[in-house]
Amino acid sequence: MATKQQTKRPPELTKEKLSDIYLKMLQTRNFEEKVAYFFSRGMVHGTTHLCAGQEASAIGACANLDESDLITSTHRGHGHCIGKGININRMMSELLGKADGYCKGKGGSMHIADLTRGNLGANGIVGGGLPIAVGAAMTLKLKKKDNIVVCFFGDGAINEGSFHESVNLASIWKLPVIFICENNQYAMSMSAKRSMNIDDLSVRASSYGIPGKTIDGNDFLEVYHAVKEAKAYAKTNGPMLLISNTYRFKGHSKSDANKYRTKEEIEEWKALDPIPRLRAWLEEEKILTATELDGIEKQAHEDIEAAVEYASNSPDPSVDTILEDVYAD
Amino acid sequence: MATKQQTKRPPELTKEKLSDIYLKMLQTRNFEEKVAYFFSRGMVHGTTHLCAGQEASAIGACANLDESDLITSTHRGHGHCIGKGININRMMSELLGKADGYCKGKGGSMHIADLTRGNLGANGIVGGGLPIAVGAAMTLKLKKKDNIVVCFFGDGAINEGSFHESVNLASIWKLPVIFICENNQYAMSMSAKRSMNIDDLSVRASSYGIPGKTIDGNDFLEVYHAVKEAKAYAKTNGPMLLISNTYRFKGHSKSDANKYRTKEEIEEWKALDPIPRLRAWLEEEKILTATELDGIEKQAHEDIEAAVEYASNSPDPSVDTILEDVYAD
Amino acid sequence: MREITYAEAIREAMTLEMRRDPDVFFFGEDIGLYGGAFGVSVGMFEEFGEERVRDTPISEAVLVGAAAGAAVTGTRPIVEIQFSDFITIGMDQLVNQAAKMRYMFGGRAQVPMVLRTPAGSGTGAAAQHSQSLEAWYAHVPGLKLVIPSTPYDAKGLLISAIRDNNPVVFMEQKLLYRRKGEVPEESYTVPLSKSDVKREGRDLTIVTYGRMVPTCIEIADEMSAKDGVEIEIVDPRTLRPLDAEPIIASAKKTGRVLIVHEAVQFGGYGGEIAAIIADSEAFYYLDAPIRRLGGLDIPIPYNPELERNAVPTPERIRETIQGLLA
Amino acid sequence: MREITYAEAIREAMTLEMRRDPDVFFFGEDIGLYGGAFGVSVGMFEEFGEERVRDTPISEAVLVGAAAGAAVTGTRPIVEIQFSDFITIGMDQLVNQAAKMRYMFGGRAQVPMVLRTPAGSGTGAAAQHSQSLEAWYAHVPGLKLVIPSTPYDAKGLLISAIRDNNPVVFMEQKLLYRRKGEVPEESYTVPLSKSDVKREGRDLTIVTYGRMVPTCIEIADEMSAKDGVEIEIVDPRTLRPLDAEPIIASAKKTGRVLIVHEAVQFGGYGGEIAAIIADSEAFYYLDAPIRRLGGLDIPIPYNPELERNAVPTPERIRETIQGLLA
Ligand SMILES: Cc1ncc(C[n+]2csc(CCOP(=O)(O)OP(=O)(O)O)c2C)c(N)n1
Ligand SMILES: Cc1ncc(C[n+]2csc(CCOP(=O)(O)OP(=O)(O)O)c2C)c(N)n1
Ligand SMILES: [Mg+2]
Ligand SMILES: [Mg+2]
Repeated sequence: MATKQQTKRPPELTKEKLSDIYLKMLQTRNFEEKVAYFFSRGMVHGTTHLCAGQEASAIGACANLDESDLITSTHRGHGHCIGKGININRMMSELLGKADGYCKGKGGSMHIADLTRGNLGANGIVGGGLPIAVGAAMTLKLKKKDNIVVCFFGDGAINEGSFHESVNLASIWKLPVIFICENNQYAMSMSAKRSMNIDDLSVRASSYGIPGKTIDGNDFLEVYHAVKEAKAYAKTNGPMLLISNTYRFKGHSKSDANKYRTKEEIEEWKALDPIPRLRAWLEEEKILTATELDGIEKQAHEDIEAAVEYASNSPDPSVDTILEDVYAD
Repeated sequence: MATKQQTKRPPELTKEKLSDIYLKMLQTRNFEEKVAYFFSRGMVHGTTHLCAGQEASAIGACANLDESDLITSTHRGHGHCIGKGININRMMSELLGKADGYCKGKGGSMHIADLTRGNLGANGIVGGGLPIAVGAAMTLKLKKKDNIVVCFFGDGAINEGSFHESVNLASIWKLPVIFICENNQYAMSMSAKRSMNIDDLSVRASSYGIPGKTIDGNDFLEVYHAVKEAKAYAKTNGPMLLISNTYRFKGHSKSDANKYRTKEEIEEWKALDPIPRLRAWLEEEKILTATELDGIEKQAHEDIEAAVEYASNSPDPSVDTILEDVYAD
Repeated sequence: MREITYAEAIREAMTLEMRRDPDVFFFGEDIGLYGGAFGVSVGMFEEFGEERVRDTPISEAVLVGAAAGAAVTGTRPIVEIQFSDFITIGMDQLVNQAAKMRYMFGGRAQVPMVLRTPAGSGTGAAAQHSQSLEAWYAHVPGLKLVIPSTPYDAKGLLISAIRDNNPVVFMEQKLLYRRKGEVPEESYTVPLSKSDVKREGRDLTIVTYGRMVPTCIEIADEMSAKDGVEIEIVDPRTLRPLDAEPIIASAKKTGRVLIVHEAVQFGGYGGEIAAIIADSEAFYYLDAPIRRLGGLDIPIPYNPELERNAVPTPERIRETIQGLLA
Repeated sequence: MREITYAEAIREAMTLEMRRDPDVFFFGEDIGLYGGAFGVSVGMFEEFGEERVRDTPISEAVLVGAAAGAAVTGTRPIVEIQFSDFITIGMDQLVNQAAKMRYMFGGRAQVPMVLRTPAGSGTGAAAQHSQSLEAWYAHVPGLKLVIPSTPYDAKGLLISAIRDNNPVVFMEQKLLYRRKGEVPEESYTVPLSKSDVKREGRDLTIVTYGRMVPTCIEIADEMSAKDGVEIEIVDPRTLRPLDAEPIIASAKKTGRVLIVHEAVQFGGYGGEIAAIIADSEAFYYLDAPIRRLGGLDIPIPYNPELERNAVPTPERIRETIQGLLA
């Protein structure tokens, strides 16, 4: 159980920035614990997909992005949202289907988007976000903007035709997209091992003549560095494929008996939990003291409590709004 | 302009077999010349896609197949049909939309199929045949048949999502499919160079952990050998990807000003015409004499004339049959 | 008689046919050990093994097309698409390949496949997981389209669908999966393309299918008890090819027609039913305009109260009936 | 006034908008140097260059989705799908993404894209290249759907579509591409969602669109000259959201309605029109059943004579009119 996080710390990762990153990872974890609780109590209908265990991948990637950079996310997108700077109160409100939610209660867990901050939305369709990311990069190119698109998807999505078409198109047009496959080893009950005849998914980059790289997605610094490099690369050379190896601690969705994986496997990965790993590094490197770290943990906890409070006080959307928002004027 | 055909001649390629192969290549060429003539005179409506220049690829691959092996073909499928042993009279009838055509005049050029001989059909949808080939191989597997499926498609089709999904599925189930990409350098007006960021398309095999190989598709013997090997491989190990490099001499379809390629390029490839190359080799190797070869050429010519005669005498389908053949009982 | 759920009835149909016919096999996402997203296939992997119950990658285009390819070469595949919304990814293979092969090939092929898929809203899964797009498939010659409304029908229709020699889209209703009904243990068929009068009545005809059938029956029973109104309910069950006669006959008998479905009303299947009635002999017997009640003209929203209101509610159905009878 | 073809009118609309608005750009298969499979975009690559007129690989799923992604981030893409049959490959992106983004995101996004695509039979291209699947798109909230029937409408509607802030499916009619009509040189718009009475009449209403409009007008003119029958022809032009009022008004006026389209009749758009009329005030004014004439219940066959008969022929339209008037 290596704490590899010893990689060099770049200057822009100031204490403030790292505090914020650690806070966001914790917010994500705490947010989802609340959500899981709500679902288990039947306080929310529908389903949700938790990214607990994958926070370093989401937050580490997004830590490289400006507000005007863009992301497309997935059904397992809470970390991406928080990484991209979403307002947690309104995110929680959306999960609870409230009027103050990002989508006024119309989207829910699988469709949270925040276009004002470059978050083009979660997606209920596996592989559905990739073509959208490519199109967003076309806008950047046409408008000569110096930004990039980060396109998140899973090891399940990598077998959809949309992956192939999207990466190929981005490759020939040299579009500034970083394709990040968060390989949490399973697509619902189907393991990456069973669904593909390859071990290292980054070989798929070679089909498009673009660089591919596999990284430890539970190591915040490794993710951060890889995306930093990829960002610089993408702006001038076009797309890149990153495989971020990680693991989801929870079941696929709220109804999952976890029959397809062993307790041992889950425990092994829990030992690689990115949150304590980041904390350990921050302490070892003396970037933050134990007290400061405790403070951030408390803060994260309070932020989520506040979000719950906010969301609980938010009204349900009026049924009168049901027909609105289909067409733009 | 090498005549590479010097490769060793395997014992099963008897004089008779090679005569038949040469005949089929010529039949294909002559067949299409007739078809082109009919279309240019407006004697046939619709459009057609000629494979002139690609005969070695089609016939060379099919020369390895038994009647109980299966193929899926494309919009540019005349060579595949003839290679798979179709009745040319009924094929010509179908092109002319006649009642004796394979599809009773309902399918036309883009939909000729002959299920009795393992030809699962041309396809009007680029990339449309790949999933069907995979399904056909599932049947072989379930029924424990010792056959294979050869799936033809183009360098345009290789960018469709269906390529990716199909090859991946075949790879994990080790299905006996040979995926043959006939890379004639263009997808309509889009060159393979512009549509992909890679030079050698066979690298795409690595995305699925299967072997890939690029061959000179205008060299009959090279095609023959490669598919022979692939067939043996596929039966025990699963799919393989072959890239058969070739060229279409004619425009994409009947209406094509050929603006996107140069006369020089076309001439260069015409110098690599697979038919004279095969003839030269057959003569050099003293397998067939010039007189015998001339005889085969004459035969091919007569066969096509006979097919035209047959098709011309075939009645148009009665309009009363229009509602038939939608549903099976 | 024994009661089992709609989901169990579907599983039983598949299981019985797989025992009977070695050419029947089954594949889809998470249908094996996991038992399917809705638990429909629990235990089948254990019984039939991985050759005949195959988990697949997430690749809907090849799933649908491979079913067609397997079917046209002599087997009888059942492919499950985890939510009917995802058929969109395999749409070319379903509509341009599976549905048309036979005709394009001049009748010299058959494609005996079943595409099973859950449809509908009501589970809080929002716009991309809740659609009812049956109208699309109903419009495609070469496809058959079945939507069962009871466990009994589900079992018998699915057995018929598996034995049928054509591509059958079998749309299951999520909200009915846990609903119980009487189902014989043995194998039996309910014929395709045979509409079923689910309730007899003289005052008004409701044409409806799928999950709206039990809802409409309840309302009809209630109104019968309360107001003495007798509503006839006709369930086409097979939406393509449609058995229109019983619908027209009922419209003639009652003179008042209401068509109910969950799918978006505009462009929905109800339009076809209304059009058939309006162009039939029944036209001359109508005492009122033909009324439709379908989903609102919106994607399905997430919030439960919005979601409930996006499709015909019992209250709206009742009101519309009263309006028609007034 | 100057006459140009339907194809030229479409090119002119794109060209004018691209000159006017740098955010408009255009991509698709073979639309560049080749000028598009039907020559619609000849010369545009030369004028606008490869940044704004982009040839793509054959990858319909990403084409449709990229248009949505570009649109939602602030540009106005026009994507061409070479034949409308191939939208099936990009169906998820069109229906689950482009159409629903705005609603799913609570109105906080807009997707101003146009998907241009040729539809219909009559070119000898058989089952996979000849469909008329407009009924599908008409059923999807969030999409707009336009089918122009004249060069004038084509230009004005396309300009409106490009300026519209929603995803618009713009189905062009292959058989009209070479047809000429009067078209002003300058830029103008024809508003979306405004049905057009293409011919006035008192005896019977034909509701039709696309390539069937000129055919029906010819028949109407002929019958007017020969039998003094005056047929009114209403062309919805925008099939979603539909402007139903003029259709209902016409039905009220004439009391007899025929709906004509090339698409397969069963489950076709005509069902919606019939249903709307049958549930409107016009119901009380009808003197005859509402008749529909759509394509036969088959895929489009190859043989030219079969192909011609697969869709409403002038003969069958005439007969049906006579039947309705009898
Ligand atoms: C097109 C499509 N197919 C299937 C599903 C059902 N589904 C939702 S998530 C999921 C697994 C996705 O796996 P992966 O891409 O690895 O993401 P993860 O859930 O592991 O984060 C499946 C099968 C879907 N939503 N969309
Ligand atoms: C899905 C789909 N997209 C586009 C087309 C139109 N089209 C027909 S053939 C063709 C080019 C195909 O290129 P390739 O696969 O290389 O085959 P080739 O024509 O070179 O033999 C195109 C674009 C089609 N038939 N189907
Ligand atoms: Mg995964
Ligand atoms: Mg090619």
